[in-house]
Amino acid sequence: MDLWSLYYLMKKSRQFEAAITQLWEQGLISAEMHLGTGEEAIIAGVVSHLVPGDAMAVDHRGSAPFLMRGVDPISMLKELLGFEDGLCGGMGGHMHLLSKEHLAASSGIVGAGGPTAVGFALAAQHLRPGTIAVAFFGEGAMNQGMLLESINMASVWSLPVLFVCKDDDWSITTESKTLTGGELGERVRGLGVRYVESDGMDVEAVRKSAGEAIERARAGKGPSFLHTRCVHLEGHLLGFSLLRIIRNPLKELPKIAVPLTRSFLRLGGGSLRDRLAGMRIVLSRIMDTIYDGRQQAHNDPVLRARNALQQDTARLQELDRLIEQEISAALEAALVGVAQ
Amino acid sequence: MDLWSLYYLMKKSRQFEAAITQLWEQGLISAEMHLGTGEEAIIAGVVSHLVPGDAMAVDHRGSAPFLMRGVDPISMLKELLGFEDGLCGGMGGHMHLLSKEHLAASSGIVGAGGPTAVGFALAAQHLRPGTIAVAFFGEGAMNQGMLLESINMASVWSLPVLFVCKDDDWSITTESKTLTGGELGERVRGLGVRYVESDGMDVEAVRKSAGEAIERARAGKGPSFLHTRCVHLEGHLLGFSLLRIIRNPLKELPKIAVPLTRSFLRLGGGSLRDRLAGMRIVLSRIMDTIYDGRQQAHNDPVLRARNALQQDTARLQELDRLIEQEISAALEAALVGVAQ
Amino acid sequence: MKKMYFTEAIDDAIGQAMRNDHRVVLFGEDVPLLRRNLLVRFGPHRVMGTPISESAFLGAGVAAAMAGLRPIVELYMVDFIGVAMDALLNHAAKLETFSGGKWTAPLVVRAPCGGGYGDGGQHEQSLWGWLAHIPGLTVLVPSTPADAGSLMLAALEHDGPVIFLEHKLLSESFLEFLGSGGRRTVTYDIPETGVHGPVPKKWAALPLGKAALRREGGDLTLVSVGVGVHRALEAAKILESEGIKASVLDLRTVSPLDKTALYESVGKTGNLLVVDEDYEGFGLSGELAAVVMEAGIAFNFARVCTQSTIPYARSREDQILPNVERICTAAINLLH
Amino acid sequence: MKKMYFTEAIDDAIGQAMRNDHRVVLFGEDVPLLRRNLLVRFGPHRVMGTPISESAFLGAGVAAAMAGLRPIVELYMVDFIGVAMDALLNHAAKLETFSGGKWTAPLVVRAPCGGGYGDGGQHEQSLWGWLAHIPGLTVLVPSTPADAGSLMLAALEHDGPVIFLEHKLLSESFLEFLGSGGRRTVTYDIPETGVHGPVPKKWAALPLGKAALRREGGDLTLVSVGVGVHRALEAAKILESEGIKASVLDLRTVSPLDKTALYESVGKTGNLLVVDEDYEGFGLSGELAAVVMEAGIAFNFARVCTQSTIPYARSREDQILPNVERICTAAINLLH
Ligand SMILES: Cc1ncc(C[n+]2csc(CCOP(=O)(O)OP(=O)(O)O)c2C)c(N)n1
Ligand SMILES: Cc1ncc(C[n+]2csc(CCOP(=O)(O)OP(=O)(O)O)c2C)c(N)n1
Ligand SMILES: [Mg+2]
Ligand SMILES: [Mg+2]
Repeated sequence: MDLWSLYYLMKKSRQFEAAITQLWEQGLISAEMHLGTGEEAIIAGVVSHLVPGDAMAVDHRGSAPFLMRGVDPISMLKELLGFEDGLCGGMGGHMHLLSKEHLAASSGIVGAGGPTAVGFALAAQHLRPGTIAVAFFGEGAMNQGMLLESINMASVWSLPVLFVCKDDDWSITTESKTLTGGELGERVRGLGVRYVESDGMDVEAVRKSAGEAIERARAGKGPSFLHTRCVHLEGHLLGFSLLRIIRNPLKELPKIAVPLTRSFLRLGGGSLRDRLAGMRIVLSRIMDTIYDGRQQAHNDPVLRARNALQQDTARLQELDRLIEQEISAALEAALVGVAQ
Repeated sequence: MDLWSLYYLMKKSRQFEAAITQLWEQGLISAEMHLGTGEEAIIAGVVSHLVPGDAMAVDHRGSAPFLMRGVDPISMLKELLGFEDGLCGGMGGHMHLLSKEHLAASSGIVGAGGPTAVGFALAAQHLRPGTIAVAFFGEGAMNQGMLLESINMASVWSLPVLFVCKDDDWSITTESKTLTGGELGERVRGLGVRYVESDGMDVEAVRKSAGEAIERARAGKGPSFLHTRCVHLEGHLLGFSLLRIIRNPLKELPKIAVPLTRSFLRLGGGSLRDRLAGMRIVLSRIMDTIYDGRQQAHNDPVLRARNALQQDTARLQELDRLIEQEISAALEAALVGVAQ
Repeated sequence: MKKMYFTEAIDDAIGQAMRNDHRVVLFGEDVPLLRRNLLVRFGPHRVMGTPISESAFLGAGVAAAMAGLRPIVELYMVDFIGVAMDALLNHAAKLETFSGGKWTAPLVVRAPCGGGYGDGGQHEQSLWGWLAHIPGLTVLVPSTPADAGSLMLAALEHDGPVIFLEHKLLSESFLEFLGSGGRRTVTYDIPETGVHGPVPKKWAALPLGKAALRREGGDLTLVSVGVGVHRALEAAKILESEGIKASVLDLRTVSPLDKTALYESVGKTGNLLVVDEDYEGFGLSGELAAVVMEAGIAFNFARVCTQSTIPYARSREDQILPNVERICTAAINLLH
Repeated sequence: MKKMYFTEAIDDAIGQAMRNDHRVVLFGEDVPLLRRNLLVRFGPHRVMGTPISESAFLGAGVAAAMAGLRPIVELYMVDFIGVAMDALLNHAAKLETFSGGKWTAPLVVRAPCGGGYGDGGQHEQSLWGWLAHIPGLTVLVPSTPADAGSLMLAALEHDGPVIFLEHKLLSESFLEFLGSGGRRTVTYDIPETGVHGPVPKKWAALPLGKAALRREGGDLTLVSVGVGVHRALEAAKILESEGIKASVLDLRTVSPLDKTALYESVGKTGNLLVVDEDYEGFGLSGELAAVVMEAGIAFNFARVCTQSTIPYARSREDQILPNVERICTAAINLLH
């Protein structure tokens, strides 16, 4: 598969999630909404290898992998809107997208993708030799026991699994390295699984390393763990507080700063040193958000691929136009009958 | 502490568990009974470093560490007998020995010692600086998520914990390496914790490496993981089926062999190859039990220490006599009023 | 008529299912030795040992079922579900609803449960009412070898997740494995007709949610599952000698409940006495009271359940777990 | 009189406790940011972030409490207890019994719970009746800012493990954190008097196991906790206009239950209608029926609970969760 097709997958996903964002801002999606915006290269690089019979376990960021896996965008949008003719009859929702046809399952429980991929792979071994299972999760999930247990199980049962860690440095408002000991590579090898790293902003790099790992798995050579880095351009979820502060400080900062200062100065409690140490932590989370990759265009894998394709501007613009049409058509189709 | 004192601790524990075995055989202990017989060098080498305020989380093999930590043998025997004046009023029993005074807690849940030690160490950091927490567990527990999570937490919170893995190769009837991927050392370092190995049959060796690790912990230099090997001379628990077969094949083997053969030959099921593969697994568990260390005297840490002390036979015999007296006195005291 | 032991019957039914359906696989800790008779018949691809990683292998069981297998996942004891509850609570139980009815997980979780042999409160829990609280789980608790085998078959034919609880006092082989086999000096109060009894030549699935009336009597209805059924039957005999005629209803399935059978019997006797080895509060006994009330049936209610953490001391344990004496007293108080 | 928001009140009460008792510490995922106001007052030694390792840090909380601290351990949502249940089921809840009463774990587990905002069935569970099934756990579910603060203080003074459930529809800051703060286009059916209200100048512990009669009426007793209390009060108003006078009893503590208050009210009205956002079967609603029956009180019974996995679609969710309409209908059916 060439860069054009990979770009198509990624750009389509980005466009799709732009549509989701619209629905969310209009209040048509009621609660939490986590996007894959920023991790498209990882998803495309892996999912583009999957064939019928392969299975996929995803975390709370389901829309990108489901779309790229071929799940109908209209039925997904209808699901997010809670319609009876949605992908899951409006019963599952964005953290619980499920497609039996694609053997694709989401879960909002951090780390649950590990056991799920192991079970999918076990069934593959028994019923569909040559097929595999992929698990997508974040680096924060690497401290969840059931995921660590699963990596070990995939190793000792020599299962056809590809564990894909989408490392964005963050678990919501926590910088994961501050609470993760050792090196992920050593951790994974210490659980008996082959470990590879790849640049999660570079779709062709991901596709290459994923391809090797998946070939091994199909050939019965056991599981691999692919560690990739990315940034989530929209933060943890839509309306993410830390990003709101930075994008609209005049409006958001006082809401936080006033009670914070009052509490900082409140009688009774820790020493000034303790209080300052606490204040430093709160501020660093905000500062690190300002300066972290989320704000920087060169961390956008879709733009990166686009730049690589600039030589043929005409084809590029045509492709973008097609994708926009495709998605806005899907959006319209999904919204039929909704009073705007 | 010299070898004599360490030998005293170990021999006393061995004698104590001989008394427990008696009670169990007499049916005065109703259900499961796991002993520490064979791991005395590990326990003595570690526990001999503990001071008041130090805490201890142990697994289903509580009697040895509790005794060596200084818990009254009479109250422990009474607990195992289910008496109201037992250590826990007869309510906890052998897998749930608890002594608040010694900050010592047992649990029958494999891996639970991890979180417990982490919590003990956190309290130590806050309330008793300079004190530490120890966790004893088997190698089988190293696949239990909560223990892996705990090793990481001890690392990132830099807690004063010593994780002690008593590796006897077995989890009940399972040979742990067949289901454990990678190397424990790499696994532990990959969770951010210092890893040391020590000969679990050699009490002085264990005492030395435990001493260094505990010093570091007391000094605020963070956790260590001590990997030691041992054999459980009595097998997983008293009346362990695999050992029964070997010790009394004429009586035990038929009980197993007859239904096994019948099922092996039964119509319908796997191919002969599958069946043979299955049979090979069952037989290997029995064979490996025959040939594994459990049967070999040189794997007995108490004997080993005893040999090293042979030069002073008189003192040795005197010490043994004292220990025997001590324990049989405890046994009598515990059994007061029980119709034999 | 052919007779079998309780666990023997379960394994025999599993053997029949494995023979007829290659999708049935079996895994859990020590399963290769505990189910060695199945291992040497079906081979290591269908009977697998797992590491001590309940949350991984139970979760894997759910997904394997989603992807076409019919796994039986064994827990060493139901108490150990604590570390793996997420797989049931948030995944197995919710899949069918979340998928809009399009996807189910035909998983069977087999776990020894129950007390009465002195293993202490962390290894003798029942938890069937606790598990039944979660919509989407089927919970089975057989009390005889015949029911055990037939319900296991029903579990394997069911398209959703099923928790199959095997009471340890009925499992000859498990008690012997836990050490009783190593000595002759210890005995437990084991219900004979529960541990060994007649079984069909060929196993056929029992319908789920169908209770069995073990004994008919007009004065009150004793409702229970598992070992409790046998305690209730024993109590009923004694009560009879005191002129009290008791029906004994064996629910067999905790969830879904056989309300019809319940209404019918309590409707006749007007007195409901629940015998439940699971914890008393917020569980099976309360649910039975509520269900009968909702049906507008007038009745008196009492329960004999496990009211606290189970003590280690055998004597105290025997007092905490529902015993014949407590059942008789409660029955007499209920009627007078 | 001083007024506070629900979560503000809890954090304020925690602040008072942390000021007066250095043994009180706070940890959980993202706690440094979620409880930033406590962090900058008490410093990073008392307010700590954890990795996404619930079973390790909840188990650590139990042991830290055993060793002298008074930890408040936060779960992101009560649904996530699935991966860490062992720490409560087999450790926190059993310690006091196992030690013969000699050792206890003064731990507070704080967890957002409940639905009504469209987060789907894996993130909106209540589970209070489920947790209360386990002997040894105290379960609190406040419905107003004043109760929330005072019950948190009571939880911190209690010597055993306490589960403190904070309903998300009452937690202004949590809903805003989950994204509602990023837009003006979404609204939820939030009970005003629950989310904001009068609080005492200085926090004092409420006695545990003490219900509050929120409204008195002679025809029937509506019993509930959390948001359900507000739904019940709303329903009671409507019922009044139909000539039905309802009492509304706010249990506040699910375990231990305030049986006295229950007996008194149901004794008067003779009609019990339980409004329970937790799952219907094998839970709180059944327990209330059983308890009142055991007291020999004659009464009619009905319940409005969550009968299945909670659907994602807001419209369906509103039907599954106890709502005012269902409560009114059930009340009318119960009385006629
Ligand atoms: C077991 C569990 N604990 C906590 C949460 C709350 N939670 C949802 S997403 C998240 C952060 C996950 O971080 P990571 O795995 O790195 O994924 P990312 O969001 O960064 O892509 C947390 C803690 C959860 N859903 N499940
Ligand atoms: C969570 C949990 N799963 C399973 C068991 C059953 N079990 C008790 S001991 C044991 C084996 C433990 O092996 P290891 O940790 O190596 O300790 P050893 O007995 O070899 O000393 C198992 C599986 C348990 N008690 N708890
Ligand atoms: Mg992340
Ligand atoms: Mg071992």
